[in-house]
Amino acid sequence: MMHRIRSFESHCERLFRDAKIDGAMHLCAGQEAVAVGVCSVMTDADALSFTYRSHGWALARGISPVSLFAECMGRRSGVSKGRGGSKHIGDWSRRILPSNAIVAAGVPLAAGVALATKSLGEPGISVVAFGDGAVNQGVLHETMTMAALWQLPVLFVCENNQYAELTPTMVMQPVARIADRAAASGIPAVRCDGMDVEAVRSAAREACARIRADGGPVFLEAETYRYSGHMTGDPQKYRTTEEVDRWRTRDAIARLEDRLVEAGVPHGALSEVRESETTAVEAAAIQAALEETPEPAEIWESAPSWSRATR
Amino acid sequence: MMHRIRSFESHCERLFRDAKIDGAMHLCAGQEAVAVGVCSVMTDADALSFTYRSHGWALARGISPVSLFAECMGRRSGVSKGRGGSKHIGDWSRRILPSNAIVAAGVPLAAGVALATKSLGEPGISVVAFGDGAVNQGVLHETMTMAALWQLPVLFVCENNQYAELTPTMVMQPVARIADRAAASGIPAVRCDGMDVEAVRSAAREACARIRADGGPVFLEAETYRYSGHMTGDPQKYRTTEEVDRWRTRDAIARLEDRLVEAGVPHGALSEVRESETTAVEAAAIQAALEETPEPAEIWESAPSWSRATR
Amino acid sequence: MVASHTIVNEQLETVTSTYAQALNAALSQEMRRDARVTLIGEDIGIGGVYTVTQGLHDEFGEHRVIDTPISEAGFVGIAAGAAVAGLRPVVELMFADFALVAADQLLNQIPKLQLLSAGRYDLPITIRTQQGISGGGGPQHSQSLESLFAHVPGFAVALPYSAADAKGLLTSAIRMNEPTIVIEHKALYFRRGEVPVGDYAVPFGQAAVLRHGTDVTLVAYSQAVGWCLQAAEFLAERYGISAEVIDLRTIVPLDIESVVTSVRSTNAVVVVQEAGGMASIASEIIAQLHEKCWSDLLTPARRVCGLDIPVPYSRPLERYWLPSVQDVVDAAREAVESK
Amino acid sequence: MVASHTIVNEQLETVTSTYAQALNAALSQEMRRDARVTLIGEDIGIGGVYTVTQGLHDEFGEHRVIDTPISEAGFVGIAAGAAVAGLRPVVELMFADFALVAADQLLNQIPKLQLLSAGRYDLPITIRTQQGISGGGGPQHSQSLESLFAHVPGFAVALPYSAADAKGLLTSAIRMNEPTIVIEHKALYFRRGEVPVGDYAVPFGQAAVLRHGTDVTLVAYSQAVGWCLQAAEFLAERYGISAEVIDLRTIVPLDIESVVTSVRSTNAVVVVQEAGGMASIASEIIAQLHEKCWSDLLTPARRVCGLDIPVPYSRPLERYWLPSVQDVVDAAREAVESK
Ligand SMILES: Cc1ncc(C[n+]2csc(CCOP(=O)(O)OP(=O)(O)O)c2C)c(N)n1
Ligand SMILES: Cc1ncc(C[n+]2csc(CCOP(=O)(O)OP(=O)(O)O)c2C)c(N)n1
Ligand SMILES: [Mg+2]
Ligand SMILES: [Mg+2]
Repeated sequence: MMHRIRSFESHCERLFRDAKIDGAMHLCAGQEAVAVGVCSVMTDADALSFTYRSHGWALARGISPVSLFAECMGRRSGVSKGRGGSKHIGDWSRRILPSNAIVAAGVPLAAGVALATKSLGEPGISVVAFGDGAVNQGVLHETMTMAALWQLPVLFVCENNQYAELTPTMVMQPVARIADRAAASGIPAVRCDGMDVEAVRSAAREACARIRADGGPVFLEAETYRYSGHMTGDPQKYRTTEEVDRWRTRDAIARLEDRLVEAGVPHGALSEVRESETTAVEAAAIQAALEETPEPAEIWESAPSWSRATR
Repeated sequence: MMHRIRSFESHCERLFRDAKIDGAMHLCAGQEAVAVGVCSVMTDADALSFTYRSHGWALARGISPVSLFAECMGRRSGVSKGRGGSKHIGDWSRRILPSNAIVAAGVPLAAGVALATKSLGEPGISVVAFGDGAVNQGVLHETMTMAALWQLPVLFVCENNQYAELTPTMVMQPVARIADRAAASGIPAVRCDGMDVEAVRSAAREACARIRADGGPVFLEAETYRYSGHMTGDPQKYRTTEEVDRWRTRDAIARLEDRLVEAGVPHGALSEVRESETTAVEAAAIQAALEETPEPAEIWESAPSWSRATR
Repeated sequence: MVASHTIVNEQLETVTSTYAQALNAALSQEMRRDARVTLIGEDIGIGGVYTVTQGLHDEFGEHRVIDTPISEAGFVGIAAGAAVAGLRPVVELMFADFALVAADQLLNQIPKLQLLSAGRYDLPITIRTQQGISGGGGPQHSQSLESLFAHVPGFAVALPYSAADAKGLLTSAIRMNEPTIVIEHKALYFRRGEVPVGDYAVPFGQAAVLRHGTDVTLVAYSQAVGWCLQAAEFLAERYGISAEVIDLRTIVPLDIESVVTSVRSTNAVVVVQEAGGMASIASEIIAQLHEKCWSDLLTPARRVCGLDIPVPYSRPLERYWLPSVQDVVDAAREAVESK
Repeated sequence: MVASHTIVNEQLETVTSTYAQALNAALSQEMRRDARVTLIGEDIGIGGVYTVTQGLHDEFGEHRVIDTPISEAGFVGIAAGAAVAGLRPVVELMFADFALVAADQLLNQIPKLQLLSAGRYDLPITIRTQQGISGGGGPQHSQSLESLFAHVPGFAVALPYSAADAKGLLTSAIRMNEPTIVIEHKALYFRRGEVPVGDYAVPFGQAAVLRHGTDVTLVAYSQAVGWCLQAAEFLAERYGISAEVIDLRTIVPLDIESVVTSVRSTNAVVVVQEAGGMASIASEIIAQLHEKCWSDLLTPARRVCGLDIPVPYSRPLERYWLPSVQDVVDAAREAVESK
């Protein structure tokens, strides 16, 4: 799965360069372990919400590469019928809310799903991923307060990828550890190595178990790193290539492969996985490019019935 | 001063009943020690911002009872020329920002004054008072973060009067002590007995000294109680008269008087103060009622030059 | 205040109740009818500042009547998420002014959530709030903000004037599967009217002709309807001018056809609203009539609006800020005389 | 894109530069001129997402170019407080859509702060933001929100089209003692034009006639001006229709007189805006012309606007959402032909 994401992202870069994908695209290469680790402990009843940096979470939660590519290319067969693009990936049939392009705004939405779940006596928790930069947005603080007061089953996942857009995370944090800020809402917090899929998985497993048992929220901070720029086209003047290379030595995919090899998995099996994912992603990109774009008149489909169809 | 406020508030209740004062009025009887204690350690260079529960702070910071009454009655000679009324008391000649009727919205404004003060190399700190309910508003969290990051000279004063409107404070707090929430922004926090003017004064003195020395913000929580309803007309179904009476036994004015008597101040001197304040407030109310209301055309005075003077 | 002229189906049994009671009846009936209807807001458990939610906490408990902290952005967002996942939340924003604290959720999120769903979910969220001037509220508790919700597309927007419509429109709003906002008026809460008992839904997008007339059409919604009815009375008695009064009831959808029909016969129109005129619903109505009644209007459409400056506190200023019945009368006379 | 027709005083020395560079020049000049001018916003130290603040952090340091956390409500409020206390803050909101996160400060606070000051302080705060569609932004990064700032009174609102106006209007905004908002357009940042060097201020409230014509008036602001200029070119070449093009430049104050003057001679008008039409500036302009040009208009004023639904991502849908040059041409022809 991490391969699938990595390979998806490198394809996206290419497609964007070729102007097959519009708007701004926010890639997550480097951060794969967080989405994959967390999703690996989620059940079908659980809901998920994430941000414009959407591809990793979308794939990890089972959206197919072809419908994701199709969405990024604005095709009718895209997972949101081309309405949202890369920034707005959702699929409610999998209990995935449309991802949000307003920093932190998806957090209350996810908590609302948890409220409904709880109210309706349904099983399932809500997982909401957001960045380190989102922690300074007031609405996150408000939502954490209500999640704690109402004991909502929410896993708050902070992907601390060291930067909020062009600004280093810690320049904008008044305390040494983001996870410590959860105490202000009385929410238990844990941290994990977001460059290690097993570490994420075990932290998430424990957190989810706690939520399912007690009902109340847990905050999980995963330390990770994005290898690409904030978005396509970012000249990355705010960091050195040495820094990026240093983080690459902790690469989650490489580490997992090393561990698997140590555990006796043959090299061949690993490269087979890698190749099959790459091939599948390639095929998906090609297929998506063949899909149709929507007709202009379809614009009214997703509009409320009363919308006036005139300028 | 506490007498002045107490007497002002009881006058207000009367005037409101007599329909001399419009809109909703939020009285602070019971909470006098907080405003008086804090203001007693402020210098002329310091700025102040508070809320719709404005009278105590306004009087404690030197606004005259007559111009405050006049404002509440919508007179031209009111401290804001009748534009704001009881909820919006300010006087920039004393570095008092207009008080705010949107919960917590005055907090960033006050921090902004601190930013300007610091940027311009002027002396002075900003003091901002808000209620316990305001602590759940995201913008407070945002402002505290920036005040910490930028080391702004701000004293955050949380008047915890046990209720946010009709809701008991602690029902809406996810942690046992409000002051503990400041740690999420790395801001040092202290608590004090807001029913004891000397306790408030000494806590505020220490906090201000620290701000003046280090430059950075401090959070002060004062535990207090309002004797009146949230606003004029509140039937107070959410609490018992026994509860109010219990808090009245801790009355700040009575306690100060007891202490003064113990310290040898003659009873007569105390009742003289009390009477003279009561008389002065009474006279102020009478005078304010005689002042003129603005003429309709004056509405354009406070509007930007480009405002169109037509409907 | 003149008597309510709302035309309620003669067959329906009615009861005299206040606007607030009518809203309360809509809420309690809908909550009984559908267990997913859940109220969310500040101080609503104890009945709300304007008593609209009185008794509901006792009847339905704290899981159906959820008191929130003072965190408008947060709880509006939570309600929206809950609507996606199967609740039918009715959110109370105590004052419309506070909607601005939650504007990101109200204007960036809720209106876009269905577009982004690719049709996979309904979004049955209703926002209830109240606005306008009732005396001394000052600039942060007196605003009329309906035009914002009309300009940014996404909400169906109702502004009931009569107690019956308060009940009927709120009922419809709660039953709709798209985001709705019902903007009440603080000066109307304790006004009485005849309200149908039992199930009563007024569809969105249908204006009501509250008074028939032949010389000029007065168009309004919310509290301004009252001014128009008073003005019509006065115009008839004093000047022998016959004014037709139209209560739009909802501004999204906007039943411009009913207005056009009326203007076709009166050939003159005055649009009345409490909000300032600039880039508002009144501007929109006139812009539409300009085109649709090009040859029917024998004199320019007039508008009577609040001033385009913040609402001051002091009574004489506030009164001057507000449009008055006299302003409506003057505009109508001018229109009729210049036909 | 047609060449810029902005009429810049012939005497001024000019330089060819982009809209973004012109804004940058205004900022740096004003910062040199007045030490109280202070920039506040996200990622502005490194130059801003659209390069408008490039080089300013190096020249003026971190106390004049203040990078903020992602806390729009907080830092807009802080800037407003700083404006009361003597700074002249220029706030960058990276996208106009994010203004909604700070709407309480922008619409409840800043516009009311002077009313409440009883004249005791100025409020020299400038908000800079950018809006509109430039391809694939999706529903939360493509909105045009100027009508909100026009409807809720308090800000002077500029939407420059030409690079010269970008410099001149931003300069004026910074020098004004009341709240101003300069709404840039993301599709214009890298468009070039002739920009006066040195001190250059364009007053608010003065529209510019960018092209003279006799058959129909095209009124617009921001990027829509470009569509009008292209349409005018096309109308002339293809249909022999002579269109006058007016760039309003600011919508508050609104220079309706210039439009009226033009319509008095053309007798036909098309109002063009990227935002959806409902309760918008376009509605306002038409409502005002309806009255002020009652006997001058020989055919109804037309409007060409965005659609009243959220902006979808997919290119064909987005393109359909946007008004096009062809739409302007069609509306103008229709107007001229039905005179
Ligand atoms: C309310 C709001 N403010 C600003 C932005 C612009 N913006 C987009 S992403 C981003 C940085 C977010 O950083 P972080 O939360 O760390 O997430 P990351 O991009 O690192 O995944 C910013 C400032 C936005 N989209 N929404
Ligand atoms: C944003 C906003 N939400 C709600 C209100 C309505 N309201 C006015 S006062 C108040 C309670 C505030 O409680 P607290 O902060 O404890 O201050 P107190 O009134 O106790 O002094 C509420 C909810 C408001 N004015 N602004
Ligand atoms: Mg980040
Ligand atoms: Mg309180």
